[in-house]
Amino acid sequence: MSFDYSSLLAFIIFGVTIGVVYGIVALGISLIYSGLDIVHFAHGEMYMFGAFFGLVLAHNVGVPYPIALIGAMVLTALLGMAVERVFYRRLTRAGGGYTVAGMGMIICGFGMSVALVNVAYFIWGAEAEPFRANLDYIPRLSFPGDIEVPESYVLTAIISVALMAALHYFLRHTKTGLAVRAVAHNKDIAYLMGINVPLMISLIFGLACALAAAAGVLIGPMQSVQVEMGYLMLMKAFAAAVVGGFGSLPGAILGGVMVGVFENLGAAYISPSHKDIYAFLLLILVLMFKPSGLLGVEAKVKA
Amino acid sequence: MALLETRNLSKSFGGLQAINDVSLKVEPNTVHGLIGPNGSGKSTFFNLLTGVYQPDAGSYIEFDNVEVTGKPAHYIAEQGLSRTFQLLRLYGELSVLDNVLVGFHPHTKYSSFAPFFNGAEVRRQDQIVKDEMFELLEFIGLAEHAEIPAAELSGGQRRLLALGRAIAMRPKMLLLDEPGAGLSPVNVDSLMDTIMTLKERYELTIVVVEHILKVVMSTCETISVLDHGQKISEGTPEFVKNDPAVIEAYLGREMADEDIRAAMDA
Amino acid sequence: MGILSSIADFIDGLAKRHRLLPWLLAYLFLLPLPFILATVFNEYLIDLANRICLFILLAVGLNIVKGFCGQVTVGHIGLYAIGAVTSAVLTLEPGGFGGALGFGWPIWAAIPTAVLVTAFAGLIVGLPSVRLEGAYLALATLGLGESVRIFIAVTPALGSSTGLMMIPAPSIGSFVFDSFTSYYYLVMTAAIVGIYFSFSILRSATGRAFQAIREDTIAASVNGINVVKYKLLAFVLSAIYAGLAGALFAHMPPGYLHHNNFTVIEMVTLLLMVVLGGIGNVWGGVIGAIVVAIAYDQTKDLVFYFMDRPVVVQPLVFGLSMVLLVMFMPRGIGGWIEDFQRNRRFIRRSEERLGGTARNS
Amino acid sequence: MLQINDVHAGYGNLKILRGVNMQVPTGGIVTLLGGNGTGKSTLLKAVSGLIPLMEGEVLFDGVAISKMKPHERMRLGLVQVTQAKEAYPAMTVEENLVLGAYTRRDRARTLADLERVFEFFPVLRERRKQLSGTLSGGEVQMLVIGRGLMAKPKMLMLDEPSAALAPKVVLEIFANINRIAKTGVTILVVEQNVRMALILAQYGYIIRDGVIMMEGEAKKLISDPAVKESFLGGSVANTAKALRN
Amino acid sequence: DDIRVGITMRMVSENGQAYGQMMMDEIKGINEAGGIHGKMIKATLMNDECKSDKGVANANKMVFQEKVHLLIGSSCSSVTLPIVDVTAKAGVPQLVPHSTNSKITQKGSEWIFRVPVSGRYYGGVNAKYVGENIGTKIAYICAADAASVGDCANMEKQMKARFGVEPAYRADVQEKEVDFRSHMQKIKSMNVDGILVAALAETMARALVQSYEAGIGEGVRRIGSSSASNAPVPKIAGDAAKGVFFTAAYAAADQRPIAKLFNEMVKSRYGIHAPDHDFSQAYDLVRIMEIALKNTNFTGSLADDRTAIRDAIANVKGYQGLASGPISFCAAATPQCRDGNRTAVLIGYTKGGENFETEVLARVTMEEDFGLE
Ligand SMILES: Nc1ncnc2c1ncn2[C@@H]1O[C@H](COP(=O)(O)OP(=O)(O)OP(=O)(O)O)[C@@H](O)[C@H]1O
Ligand SMILES: Nc1ncnc2c1ncn2[C@@H]1O[C@H](COP(=O)(O)OP(=O)(O)OP(=O)(O)O)[C@@H](O)[C@H]1O
Ligand SMILES: [Mg+2]
Ligand SMILES: [Mg+2]
Repeated sequence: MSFDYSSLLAFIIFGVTIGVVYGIVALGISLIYSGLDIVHFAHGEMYMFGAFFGLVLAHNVGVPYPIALIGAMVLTALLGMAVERVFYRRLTRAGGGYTVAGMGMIICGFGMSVALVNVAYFIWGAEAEPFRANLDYIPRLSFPGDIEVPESYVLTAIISVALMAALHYFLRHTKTGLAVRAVAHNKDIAYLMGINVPLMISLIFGLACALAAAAGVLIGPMQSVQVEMGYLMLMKAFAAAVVGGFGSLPGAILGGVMVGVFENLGAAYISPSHKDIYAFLLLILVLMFKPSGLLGVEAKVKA
Repeated sequence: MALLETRNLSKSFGGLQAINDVSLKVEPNTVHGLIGPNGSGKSTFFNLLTGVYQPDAGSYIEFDNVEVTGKPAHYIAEQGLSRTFQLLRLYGELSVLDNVLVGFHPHTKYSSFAPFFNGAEVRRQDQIVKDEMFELLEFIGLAEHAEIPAAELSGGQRRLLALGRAIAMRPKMLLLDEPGAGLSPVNVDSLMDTIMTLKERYELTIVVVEHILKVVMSTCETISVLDHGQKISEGTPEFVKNDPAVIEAYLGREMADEDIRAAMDA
Repeated sequence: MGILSSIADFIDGLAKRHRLLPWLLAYLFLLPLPFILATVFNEYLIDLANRICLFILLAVGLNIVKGFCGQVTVGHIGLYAIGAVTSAVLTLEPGGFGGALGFGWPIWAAIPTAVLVTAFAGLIVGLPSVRLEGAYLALATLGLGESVRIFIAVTPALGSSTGLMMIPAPSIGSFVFDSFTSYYYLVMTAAIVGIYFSFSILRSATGRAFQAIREDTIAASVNGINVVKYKLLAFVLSAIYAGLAGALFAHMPPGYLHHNNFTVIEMVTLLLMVVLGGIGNVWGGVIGAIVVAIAYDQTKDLVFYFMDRPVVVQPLVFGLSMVLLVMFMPRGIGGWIEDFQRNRRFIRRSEERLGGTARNS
Repeated sequence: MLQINDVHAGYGNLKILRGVNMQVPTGGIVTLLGGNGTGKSTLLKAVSGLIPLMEGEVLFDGVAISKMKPHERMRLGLVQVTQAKEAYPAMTVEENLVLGAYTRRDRARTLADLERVFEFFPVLRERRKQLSGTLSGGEVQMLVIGRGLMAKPKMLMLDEPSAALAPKVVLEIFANINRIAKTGVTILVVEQNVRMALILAQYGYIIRDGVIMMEGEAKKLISDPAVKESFLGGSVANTAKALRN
Repeated sequence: DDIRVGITMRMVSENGQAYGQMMMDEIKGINEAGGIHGKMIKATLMNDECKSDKGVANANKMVFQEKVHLLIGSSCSSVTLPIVDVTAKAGVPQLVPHSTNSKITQKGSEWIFRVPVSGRYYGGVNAKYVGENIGTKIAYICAADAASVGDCANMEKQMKARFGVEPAYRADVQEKEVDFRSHMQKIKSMNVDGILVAALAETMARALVQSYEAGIGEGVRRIGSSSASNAPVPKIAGDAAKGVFFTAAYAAADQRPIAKLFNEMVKSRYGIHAPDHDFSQAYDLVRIMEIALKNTNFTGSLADDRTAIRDAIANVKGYQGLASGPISFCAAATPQCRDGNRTAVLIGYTKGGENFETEVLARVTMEEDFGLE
């Protein structure tokens, strides 16, 4: 059988469309990491809660899809801030780094993830819920070779790119963005600079959770919404964030797209049952050759 | 025969040439000073010697007649080259005694798997080493605090411990990076005593980086001066302090109080 | 406190006279445990004790790499899986009932082989640590651990979704370790020996090298410690523990393995044990394993009725207690022990000093 | 400008400061001296709000600030430069400096101030795109002082600005501090370099074990034999001698 | 003195909680009606999270600590498989509510009784129907959970045996795969007669939706594995569920009065639109247990009582409840004796969504030895 270029193109397109979603979740993870020096293991649950908030808004309240998207982002941001304020604040105050406190953060994140899943389970039950969105106003994309990209994917790509651009502008070109980065490294000094540190921390968390929620609402119509949806997304987003380089925002997107394409190609040409391994494989490969990720900066401290 | 010799030692970080073609010899059983403006590359020089950084191509470092260019840090340490850090880098959670025991590591006689197969031997040897290290702690005056974690020591005691850990390696040569920084004037004086005693008691060769001129001027036989990564002067303290290049780059003019006040107001 | 310190003094005294004596005493003390449990309570608790022993092995092993050497690994459970699956596959009969791969080896050859294979896998899991730190290392090892699990889950030869079944129980001659009580002696011995070795390592130059790397890698290398070698060594040592625990788990009746025994949740439970017990403290891992396993078991049938709906609260309690634990007891139970020991040492030291000066004067 | 009344403070249960009284007049330069571990840095932290007061009060510009958050005090114009080595290692020199001006809204003036800092410390201009984690010790010291200046402070508290600096730079730093003071900024400086500090300052305090042991005109202190005995035993004073010999 | 019954199930899943609750409710009903020979049934419910180690621990706890007379569980094949050995060794009768893996009864335990239809029967029914009514060019999408792997393998084996055909396309995907677009893209160009999607409910629903999104027309029939009967499939797949058919052990479209009553009961008590076969099996299980317990002579010795209960269950013959066919057990420890229900119904969705509708296409009873070669 001769090599089929049009299906290769199809696999790449599929990879990219799902990859941007990994990218926006990774963006949030990366933001929290660069902002607070913690790897947030409960971020998958923020994504899940975001999806459910969107679902409730769209189905039970009955608002249009775009409003549901924004509403879910706001609600999840509030949830994230509350979680951070009540639970994580104590730990981050004790110091970042990956010594005892850092390990604590990993466990705390996992614990929070388990707790949140069960809270969600209590509210919404374990059964998956369909998320039907009316997206008729978005065009369907057709590519040569009989490849069709449904409207939900088109919308996802557009919104993801817009979100990334907005965030990038915020962090690189506003003073608040600079302050956010300052808080990351040393909270004492940030205080002395006159930065309202607690507020910045909440802001970082809120932003990151809003991004996750956006991903959840965007992906809802494609994959339905379920309490356990967070874990798999978390793994992919971690891989994306690391591949792109923790703390680098364009990196998160690049990483997301790479993970998406890589796993789709692997599933198509090697073996579909090993699909989840490909993301990790990519992660480990990249780390071995460029430990700080593709676009990450190496902040080596002087000896 | 020089104990340590570098030839054409260079190191650049990105576009910055931190060390540029430095050739230097340190004679055995001397105290050798290394001074220079901030950022002139003194700490980098130490980092290159001890294998913390890898030098650029074309560099050559020889220690005790063995070429150690680009060798890993632990290998160089095993050859008998020991150092302290500008920021100390103590093992905060380990006890004072354990800190010096880690310093002794290169001389451990049993293999790293021995605790599995030969526990008795491990314990016997450790006991001997512990006694020896206890003596060392007595010498630097920390024996009383042997059991407490290093992080609980006061600033001055930490500097002593850093020194102790470096000596525990039974080195042939000791590199001290700003041992006096942040010490109050009284403590600086006792530091100078310690350096001289070390040299005598352990027959050490010492290279010391220090901005407190008193320390280098009164303990060193030879002083080398770095500026922008290059060696600009070398010689006896007497020679160096009168070298116009050194005065220009580093020392500045010697001034009376009134002159200083005038300079400040200018 | 008074009783505690007199017990501690007593043990110290024993240890001075003969190094192994306290261990032998502990072993003797634990020998009749199954009979006590079975008569006073019930047989099930022996099963629980067996599982606790496996957790102890795992936690103590994890403590070597995490607590002593400071390398954040989230892939330990993958090593456990490798140990278990290797030993199982080696002992299963070829073409046996489950349809999985089988080599029909004798168990006593399979277990050491599985431990060796796991040690080698530990080396591989440890490789990222050469270049990575902190969060990156955590994620890389998480990736490796999950990959192991997924690989098992999709490979029919390794059981895939139906699992490996009817893995034989160990036997010596005609004596088969297939009851709770007989298996207890196997795993309890393994756990005690494991704890003992963990102490031996910690108190040797090897252990100090691990700790130095944990505290400051650059300083350690300058102190003549081959950082790469010791990091890998820590991973290999902890893999040996994981491999042994895995193999013992595989052969423990009913001899069944399934990939979902090795998920991230299990990994986190392990981390929880180590942290609850106190990171970097050998007894910490032991205590953590005991406390978590018992707590988990006791809350199992906690079902609340909310508006006539049964709600299983255990997972929620489990998650929240993890969060609260880290928040309010970051140094774990081991932290208390350390403080206690430090105080005792301090008191003794000042007594000695006072005694010394008294003699001099 | 700054008035410290009977301040007690410390870490956790550990009390370090036990009733400190001090005044810094507007536009003046005051120095705080003392041996290692006597509580100098602790006092500065208590004033800037990084640690809470146990007793006593602090007035800044006539306002009681004891209960304020650090960033609120900073907005009043009270800026602290901590004991060296505390720049943001993963940010460039320039970003560090811009951060110093975080509370300010006047962009044009901020840029002008950036230029001014570069004039004070030309090395920083050379290194403006370098990550500050890779600077040498002295360079970091200059960076953090420069960053303090960027906030346009009414009062600047400096913790050992000359530590670990080359002799020639020490004078530069002090001269710069003096120039900064001339622009109307009140200065409180903690130092180990006693001689230079007393030449620079108008008034000095000497702290020991958490209480002010001695105070007076700098000119008087410099020639006070008691001070000489406890401090002038080493450092710069003797450097001069060592060089002359 | 009570009759102690232990139940271990996956509680946090699909309807897991509702099955468990229904069992508890039914047992309560028995107790309220006077119990068994005046004895009350004391049931303990534990969550095994569908994990074998937890399931085994639960089983041990119930057997040795709670000292149950009878064990019910688990709902996951991978948990039931090891528990079979636990109950076999301890001598405790075990009733399986809905694990279909054929190996469960092949282990040869005297103590195991399976209420649901064993997976080995489903493949045959499916294959026969597909080959005769749809075509033999079939694409397979098989998820990696225990049930679906079995369903796929059985179907493939039977297609080969009956029609001599291999799969036209086969993809083994992960248990919780979310993105099937590349497979659908490939299948689209192949002109297959049908697509078998063997996966758990949510996964299957996603695959069905994405098959339409990829542009595979209605002409290609979609075949589900047994979990297609779970409500999430029509609910999530929506219109894409229409036309999907599958084999199961109970049809909500069953016209028998008992089935209609049951549907109403489930709807009013648990708010579920139409019960799937997991519900009916859980219900049947309690009834079978009740029959067996009533036929047991309790002596007061735990071991004897357990044996007596086992023998009483083995004596259950021709039970006609909700199940697709009569359930009979016998004494031998063979699959022939212990796979009680041998009748599979072929069901098709006629409408998707929350208020989905189904129709019964066929009902087939297999030989005892079928699928055992
Ligand atoms: N890892 C690194 N990456 C980039 N630049 C570096 C690195 N380490 C040092 N430098 C640069 O090299 C130059 C020399 O630094 P070094 O620390 O050796 O100076 P030093 O002489 O020890 O100064 P000081 O007396 O202030 O300690 C400095 O300009 C510094 O910024
Ligand atoms: N974070 C802390 N926790 C507990 N004790 C501390 C802490 N920081 C400082 N100390 C203790 O407080 C005392 C005073 O410390 P401080 O830093 O104020 O000294 P200093 O006068 O600035 O000394 P130096 O000249 O060495 O900088 C010391 O004994 C020190 O050990
Ligand atoms: Mg230096
Ligand atoms: Mg200080």
